[in-house]
Amino acid sequence: MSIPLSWYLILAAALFSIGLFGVLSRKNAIAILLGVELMLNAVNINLVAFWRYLDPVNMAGQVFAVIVFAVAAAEVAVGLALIISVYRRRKTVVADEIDLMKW
Amino acid sequence: MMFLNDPINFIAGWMRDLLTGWGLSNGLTTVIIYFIGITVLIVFAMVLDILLVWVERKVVARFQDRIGPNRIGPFGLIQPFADIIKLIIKEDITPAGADKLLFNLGPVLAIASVIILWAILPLSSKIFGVDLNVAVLYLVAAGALGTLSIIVGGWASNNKYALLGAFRMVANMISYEIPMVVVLLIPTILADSMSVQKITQAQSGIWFAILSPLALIIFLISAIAELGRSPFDLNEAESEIVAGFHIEYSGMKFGLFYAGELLHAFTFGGFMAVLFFGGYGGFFGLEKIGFFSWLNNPFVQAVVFLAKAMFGYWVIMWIKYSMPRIRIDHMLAFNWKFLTPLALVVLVNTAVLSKVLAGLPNWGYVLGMFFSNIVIGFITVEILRAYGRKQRKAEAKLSPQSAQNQEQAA
Amino acid sequence: MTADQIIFLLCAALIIVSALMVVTTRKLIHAALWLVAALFGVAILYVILQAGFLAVVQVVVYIGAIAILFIFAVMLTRREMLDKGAQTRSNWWLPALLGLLILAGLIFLIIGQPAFGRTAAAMPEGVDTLRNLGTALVSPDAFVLPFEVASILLLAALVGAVYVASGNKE
Amino acid sequence: MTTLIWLLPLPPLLAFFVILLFTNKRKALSHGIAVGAAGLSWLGSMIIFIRALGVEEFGKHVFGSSINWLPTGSTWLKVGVQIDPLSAAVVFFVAWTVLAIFVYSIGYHNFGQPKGDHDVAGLPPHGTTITEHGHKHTVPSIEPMYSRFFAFISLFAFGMYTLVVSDNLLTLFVGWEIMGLCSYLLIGFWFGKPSARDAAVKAFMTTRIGDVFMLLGIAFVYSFTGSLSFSEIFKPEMLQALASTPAFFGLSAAGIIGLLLFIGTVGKSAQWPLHVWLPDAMEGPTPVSAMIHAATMVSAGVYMVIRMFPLISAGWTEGMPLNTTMSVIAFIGAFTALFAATIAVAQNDIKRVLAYSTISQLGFMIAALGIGAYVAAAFHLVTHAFFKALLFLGSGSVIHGMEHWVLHTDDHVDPQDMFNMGGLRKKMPITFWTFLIGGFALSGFPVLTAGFWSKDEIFAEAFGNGHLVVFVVLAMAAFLTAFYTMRQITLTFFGEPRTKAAEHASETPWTMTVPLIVLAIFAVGYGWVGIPEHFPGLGGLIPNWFHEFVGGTLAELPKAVEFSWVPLITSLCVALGGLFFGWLVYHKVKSPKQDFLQIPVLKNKWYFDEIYNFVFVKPASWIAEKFTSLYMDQTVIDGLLHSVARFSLFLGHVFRNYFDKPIINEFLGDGTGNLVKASGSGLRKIQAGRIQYYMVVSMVVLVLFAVMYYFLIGGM
Repeated sequence: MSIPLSWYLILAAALFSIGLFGVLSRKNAIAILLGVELMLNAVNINLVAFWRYLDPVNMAGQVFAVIVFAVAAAEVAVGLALIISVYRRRKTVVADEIDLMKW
Repeated sequence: MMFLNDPINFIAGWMRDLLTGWGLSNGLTTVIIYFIGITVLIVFAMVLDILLVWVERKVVARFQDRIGPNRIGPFGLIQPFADIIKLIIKEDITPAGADKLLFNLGPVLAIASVIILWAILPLSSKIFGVDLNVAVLYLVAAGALGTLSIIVGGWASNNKYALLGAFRMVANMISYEIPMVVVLLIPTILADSMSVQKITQAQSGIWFAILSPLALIIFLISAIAELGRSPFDLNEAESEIVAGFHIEYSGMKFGLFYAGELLHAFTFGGFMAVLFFGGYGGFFGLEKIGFFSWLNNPFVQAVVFLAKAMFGYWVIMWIKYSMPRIRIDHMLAFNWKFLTPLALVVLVNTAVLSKVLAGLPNWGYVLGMFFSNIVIGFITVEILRAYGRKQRKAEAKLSPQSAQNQEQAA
Repeated sequence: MTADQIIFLLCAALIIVSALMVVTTRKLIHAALWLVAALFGVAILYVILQAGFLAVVQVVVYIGAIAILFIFAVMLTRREMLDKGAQTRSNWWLPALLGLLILAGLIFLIIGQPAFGRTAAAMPEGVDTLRNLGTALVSPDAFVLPFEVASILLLAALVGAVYVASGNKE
Repeated sequence: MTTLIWLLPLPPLLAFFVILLFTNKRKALSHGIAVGAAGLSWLGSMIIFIRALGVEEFGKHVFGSSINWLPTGSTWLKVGVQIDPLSAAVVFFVAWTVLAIFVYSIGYHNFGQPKGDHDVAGLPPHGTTITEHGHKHTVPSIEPMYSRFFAFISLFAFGMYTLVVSDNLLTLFVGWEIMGLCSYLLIGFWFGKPSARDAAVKAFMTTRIGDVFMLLGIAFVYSFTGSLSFSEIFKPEMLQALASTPAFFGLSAAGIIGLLLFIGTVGKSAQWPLHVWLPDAMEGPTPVSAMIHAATMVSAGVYMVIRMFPLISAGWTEGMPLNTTMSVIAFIGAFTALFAATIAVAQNDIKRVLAYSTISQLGFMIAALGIGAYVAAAFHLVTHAFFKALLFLGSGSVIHGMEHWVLHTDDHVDPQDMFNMGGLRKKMPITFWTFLIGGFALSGFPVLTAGFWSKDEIFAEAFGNGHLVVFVVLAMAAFLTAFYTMRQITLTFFGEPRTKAAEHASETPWTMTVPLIVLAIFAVGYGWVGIPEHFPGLGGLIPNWFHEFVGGTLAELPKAVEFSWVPLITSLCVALGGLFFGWLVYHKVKSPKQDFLQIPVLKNKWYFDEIYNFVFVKPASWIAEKFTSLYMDQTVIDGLLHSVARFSLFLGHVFRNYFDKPIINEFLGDGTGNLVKASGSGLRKIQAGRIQYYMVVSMVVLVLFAVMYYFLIGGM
């Protein structure tokens, strides 16, 4: 295992930033969720990398990764359901056009 | 006789000596050997696949009271090669408005999702790709890829029938994955491991099929559903959606789908053998007797394994060619209202009993497991019967005409 | 530059490229598939990190469930097959700037910490990580509570999703 | 293991709450939950029992664990669970009988039948008229309060399990009281019937009398030993101290405590003089509540006193003359046994006969305990539970079968009167055979049945330790037992049907017959685990497991009494003789007039109800009406309440006019409202309604903060 820990962290950071860019810049709500997925995976990479590099006997890192999986699944399910029902009512999935909450 | 006892390592060692002798670096050698191994495995699988085409055609012929391919070569053994040549030289059409990239990606994923399964298939105690400690989950993961392939292919063809077929197939696969996963946990519990090797060795005494027949049945059903073969072949219901997700595919692309399905079926037969019929072993302790020690030879084991897998494949074919296709809502209802709860019940039962009966002697353990399954099965049947009776009553109330029919029938 | 470093860099490149494609490509369905590719790369990373279980679960959950969900959603929320027109908002430079800023800051911090230069110790002998993970997930003096909470969360999400997405209300 | 013991009582409790709160309308679901819970507890009990069998010297190292519950000064009041041989044996039959009841009651309450035409909650179902193949007739209808019934028996099962597994007097008492409540609820289940109401109140009150004394006893124990857990109390030195400490009436502390606790048993197990409630308890839904009161709850009383035996017998060793407490116990037990038997011979109601026989059998156990025959008492407790449960369920099945015709045509023969039955042998074969087995077990039919072995052991102990009086009385009681049992069987099953109802009786559904069969198996088989070694022929074929096992509970294993022919001959004679006479007398009796035993004094149970009514009930009600109601309530308390009410009215007026209106409403209320309105209209501008706009802003802020933090705080 001759890979420095920092490589993983930098990769994760890059993935995170890309995801953030996607979240902030895409028009389509589904694409925004895609960005969120990327960010979550960045987090997971960090968790697992730290688990492996710092304390491979104590499983905390992996456990949290698993829980992140669960959260991601739930988030996607509900998010997509919302998007679909919004699409049913308003015939659009562009985030900026969904602004009923504005003043 | 090193070769006969441990062929893989024998050849690998020989090659390592050869390549390092040529002055290649050690790491590079490893990589090369791995690639060669993978290639050999894939080639073996695909050749087997070709034979499977022949087997399928022969068996279906028998089921339908025909003879089947018998012109080309002995017993028509050359027939499948002819088929392949035909498929290759056919025109390869890509429909207008289709998404080229994905359209080509679909078949590749379809065959790949099967091939990667062979990485963990233990042909014998010595001949196997890799012994993962999460092999059972790996099986499910590969299934996920299969789902992906179908939806990609179906969507990219830009054809409503294809899309419908894909949707159905995905609904089918995703819902039947659940009882599949649940039931896969039962061998895991019984063998106390997820590695197929350990599961196989755990059955050297007694097959899990005997410890938990219900699990076997559920696994078989959900496996057929995963394969999308009849009676669950709604993805290609000719009568409703012309050919389902591969309607637009022609030539070898279709061939890949077809081959993938056959190989998938055979692979699932193999996994059924591994998980429930003791895989390459499971001679009920026979091999421990000195006289039968040749049963431990890896080649014998491989033959035994292939035979068992072929049996599973044959059972799947048997069901396919003797069952009518069922309606989509029935299929989903069957899964969610019946199969999944039953699988959970069996799982809980196995978990509890394997702890409770742990103290007992072996025969007590086996009998307890077996009869608990029998009891559960019986109760299930009773529940089903009561349910059916209620339904018939309801129908009778609805229409006196049908009521009379009932009485005449009864 | 050893073998595993090469593998790591390859799959890092795969991840980054496909991630970029996810956020930039026009065809949403391709974006979803690029996401699958990126997640697959992450799964490979897990394998390199000797977390085989997580790798498999990554494939099952993300590629088997989440990606499929995305593809379904994409298919359900459109009239024509391929998206036309710009998929990014008019002021996309601001998010880009933000992303670069954050990336730069993080890299700056990571480089700044010499502790992060370390390489991993070899896996201690006889540690069955899979078994450890299992016990850690369900043993009361470890993580059984978060685990259960997560399961409840999933259930709630399931019910909520079904309710929200089922069209035939009111 | 101990966790399992802790969990044992829980499923029924959960079932109780779930049924009561959620599934009240869903009948199938309710009984599903209840039976499921009972099944879980059953499973747990079986596991525990099997584990217990596995342990060597189980009496020495029992399963048990306890937790601190209440801090009492420096020490803690501990509550806990414990399974020792005795409770293991008890939990075994409790699990079986409870499960049997649950399944049985599904069939008994006519599950699956349509709703009644004019059924009302609180009355037994009247049946419903349906039309089949053209012509209409009446079939039994489902119990209107079906779910509630299952909730009640679930709670009951919880009480019983708690009582059995508890390792201290406190939780034991808790379970005890829960069961008291449940018996009240179940006896008064059909609260529409005045008789049921009265019976419920009567049972509650009567048992309360016993319980008060028992509570006194418990308090006494605690004040003496500073602990309530059995293991603490039964320490030899503790017992020594208790036995040596003199208390009032020239009794030792142990004696007083034993006596007080025993009075609790007298109430719970319906011993004379507190036996009056049990026969009336038959008002409950036949026979399930009856069976509960007969097979399970009353056993709790005996179980308690057996459990406390080391305390009661403190300072007494085998062979010594009995100490006061034990002789009292022996006297009451023996007397009750005979006394109840005499009443039972004159009853015509099939269930009342069983009720009185229960009383008398309990008397047997109490008497056995009184003469120190610890194991014999426990043995008879278990066997009796099985065959008495069997008998009650059987009688219920008979009644159920009879009711068909009663519903069918509106001629109202009493379906419980044995003189309306007869010849049911052919109509209801399963019920008949199981009932026969149960009856023979009850009357101690030799060698085959369980009842024979347990009774024989009691006789042997009584004779062998030279308590001849007890021996003779019990022998007479046993004779009567066999007699009335045979009378019952003959009247019910043999001969010709005496009414149309009996002619048209039909076998009951499988939910009712299956429990019968299971219990019948136990009623025969359970006796064989307790065959004494020296028994001629059979002895030693099967090791006397029960004696070893349960005897192990005590400090030193009680030595088995040496074999003697006299008790054996006696028990043979009384059993066979009683059976024979019963048949001889009754096989041609057609109506009550030919029954020479219909003596008023016996029929009216020695006028005990009348006496109690005159001595206690009348004065109590007089005080209640005249003094409490008229004077205390209406004058003193009501006056007080009214004045309080007036005062609070005045107070409210003051607050409203001088505080609420001016300060709260005008100042706080409207003022805040205006403020919020103003600020809101100011701030609304920044709400664009676009997520990504929000996200961008928040990210910018985040980055700014991070940078600030790094350079200002983190940096230095």
